[in-house]
Formats: sequence, structure tokens, C-alpha cells
Amino acid sequence: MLAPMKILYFAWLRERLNRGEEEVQPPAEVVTIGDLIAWLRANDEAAELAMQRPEIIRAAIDARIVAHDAPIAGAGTVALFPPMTGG
Amino acid sequence: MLAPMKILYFAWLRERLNRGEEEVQPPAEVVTIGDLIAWLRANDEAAELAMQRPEIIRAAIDARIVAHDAPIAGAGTVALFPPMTGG
Amino acid sequence: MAIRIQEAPFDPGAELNALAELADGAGAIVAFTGLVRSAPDDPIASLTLECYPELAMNQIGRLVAQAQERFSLIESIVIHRYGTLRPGEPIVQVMTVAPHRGAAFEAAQFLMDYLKTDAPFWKKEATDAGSRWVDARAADDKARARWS
Amino acid sequence: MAIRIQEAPFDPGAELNALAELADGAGAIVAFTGLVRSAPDDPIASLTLECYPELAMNQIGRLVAQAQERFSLIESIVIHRYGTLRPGEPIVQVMTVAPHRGAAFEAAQFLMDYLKTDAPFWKKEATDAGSRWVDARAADDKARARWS
Repeated sequence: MLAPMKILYFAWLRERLNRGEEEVQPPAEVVTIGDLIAWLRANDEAAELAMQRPEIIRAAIDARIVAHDAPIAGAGTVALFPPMTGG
Repeated sequence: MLAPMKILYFAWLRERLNRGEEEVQPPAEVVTIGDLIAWLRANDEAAELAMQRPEIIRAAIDARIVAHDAPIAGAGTVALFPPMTGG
Repeated sequence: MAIRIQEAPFDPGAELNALAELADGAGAIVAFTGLVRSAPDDPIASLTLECYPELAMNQIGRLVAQAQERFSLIESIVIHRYGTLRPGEPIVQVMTVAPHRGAAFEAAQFLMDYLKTDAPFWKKEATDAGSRWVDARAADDKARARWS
Repeated sequence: MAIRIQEAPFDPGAELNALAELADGAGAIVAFTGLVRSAPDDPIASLTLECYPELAMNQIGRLVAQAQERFSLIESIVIHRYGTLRPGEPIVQVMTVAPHRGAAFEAAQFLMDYLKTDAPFWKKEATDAGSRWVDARAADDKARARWS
């Protein structure tokens, strides 16, 4: 098992999951952001639907943007969110 | 003879001629702005020197920019000036 | 350099004048102000911006530092609001100060192009018919791509 | 659309805020402010702008109308000063209002590029060593040429 980590959700991802954050403790085979998304989808029907197209989900670890192949070991906070619409 | 017309000078052209405006009455063979510049140079040593490079002098007739081949017949005011440095 | 992420309104003109005081040696200031837009043919009642503030500070801070270096700016400021705004209200203001106009214009466009795609805000429009999330636009990805 | 040619100073921020009031349906305002620049390595005491006001109104009026049409602007304003100005003082302000940022940025650059070469002002710098007329710059002709 990895250490427990906080996950933040934003925008329509937050709405579809009906929660803005949660604490999770994924098993050791969950190595990357991509693995984490797959694991979340496998364990929750709302997450399965909300992240039907995982490739459009963006991620940050401890408030730094990362790619889906980034390792999550040591992460305190992982954020998952749709493409940004700033400015 | 053309009707008398006012000539305005600006910037270093005004300074080199030591006047901001004058009234002139060119002979009939002075047809264009280019002719006018040549005629002014032929009749005044300061103008001869100030417009040594006539091609860089810009012109307006009655507050509209014109080229050197523009006819001056009917002009009330002709302005002659160096390249503009606005903005 | 300064960045501000805030829910409170700001005064575009007061921000411009405050910056002009810092513009020693400058020849050019560009101020871009982005407003909540309500198109006549598709009016909105309000726009709500959701934000991840900590990530926004990191992303925009890095972006402003890049602009400052790349365009040799004298000064640069980004102000970005979140929360619920009405049509016509300022959302964002980007200001750049440079010796000459080319760098100031380019830097302001660079900053805006990156904010669109890289600043963690999400926009939701409220209309009479309900509310909807604003989609990320391919045109914004393209605008950003011209800087790399 | 508005143009103002004046000797009196103007307040850049107040002008921006006044324009924002007229920005109905707009998503973007770009304000460019040009300042009297005194470079540290070549300081000037003052800058004097000579002007042919009647021609300036004609030239800038036509230019603003062109920009309004070409970039489908909601509003556009040019303010240009003449007379003797000190370093740091605003000389010119160009403001453009459009539905989206691209048009507002482009129109402001279009207006500035043309003002440099087509607005009948002539600049004379006063320094400790005397005064000198500012030469027209080939770079400004080149910047203007990109629009035609």
C-alpha cells in the first residue's frame, strides 16, 4: 500500500463525482497518475462514468502539473481536473 | 501665374527655413508638388539647402497627404515636412 | 513582477495608473482587460470561475517569470479573479511594461495565450436555460502553440 | 470611435475606465500607452512634439475608421498629445474593444504601427548637450508594411 493521499477534483469532474476531495490509499501496483485514474474508475461507478475519457483529464501533484506517466509515490495531494479555461 | 497659396513648414524644415509659413505665387509652369519644391529651392538659398534631398520631403494639400506628382492647382494650403514620427 | 488571484473586484484604470508609476525607463505599457462577455444572441446571467489557487499561483508565477525574461520586460502584472461575476465585469488584467512597444504587445499576448490553457480556472456560464461548463477551445491551444 | 489631439495631459487609467463603460458585449479591451522614454545611457530632459493638427485629425480619423472596420471593433479611441513633455509622461494612448482578444490586440498594434509613420507629429529631444530631431525609423516603416 502507498501512504494515504488526498485527491482534489475540480469543475465538472467535481460535480459528476459529487465531491471536491477525498482521501485514498491505493495498492502498491498503482504507480502513476494513469494507474490512479484507472484504479479510481475500477472502484467507483461515478468515477467510471466521470472519467470515461481518461486522456482528457489533467493532473497535478502537490500543485505542480504532471503527465499521466508521472509516479505518484510520495504525493501528498493529487489534483484531477478537466482542461483549463483561464484568462 | 497660379493663385497665391499658403505654404506651411514643420519640424527641421521649419527651423532651417526660419519660418513656419509663407505665401507664394508660383508661375504657371509649376504644376506639381515636385515642381513647387524645385521652384522654392531655385528662388531661396535657405530652401535650396533645407530641401537638398527633395525625395524625403512629405507634402499635404489642404490637410490631405499627397505624392510629389500631385497637381497644386486650386490648393489653398500646401504643407511640406520631414517624415513623420508620431505615436 | 506581481500576480494576484482574488475573488474581489479590481479597478482596471487604477491598476494601470499604479503600474505606470513603476515604469521608470519605459516607453510602452500594454494593458489587456478580459471582461465577462454576454453576446446579444446568447446572453448569460453570470459567469462563475472555479479555481485551484495554489496551482494557479505556481503556474502563473512561472509564466510571468518566463515572459519577463523572454521579452526583457521592465515590469509585468497578472490579476485574475474567481467566483461569480456579472456580464461586463473584469475577469483578468495582464499588464506589461517595456522600453519599446513590440515587446510589450508580444508579452501581453504571450501571457494571455498561456493563461487560457495553463491557468487552473474553470468557467461555468449561467443562462436562463440553466448552467453549462465552458469548453476548452482548440483555437486557444493553437494560439498558445505559436510561442513554442 | 473617438480621437483627441491635445496639449493637456491625460489620465491613462481614467481613460481606460471611461472606455470600459462603453464596452457592452465586449470580451477584451487592449490599452496601449506610449510614454516619454529616457534611457539610462542616454537621458533626455524633455521631448517636444510638433503637430499639424488639421492633418492629424484627418489622418488619425481615417486610420481609426479603417481599424474599426478591419477588426470589427466595438469601440476604439486614440489620444495623442503635443507640446513639451517630461520623461515618463504619457504621449499617446490607443484603446481597442472587441468581442475577443485577438482582434483587440491586432487592432491596437495596427493603430500604433500607422501612427508612427502616418500621424503628422515630429519629435525633438532636449538633452544636456542640446536638442535633436528624432529620425524616422526604418523599423517603423517595416512594422507598418506588415498590414498591407
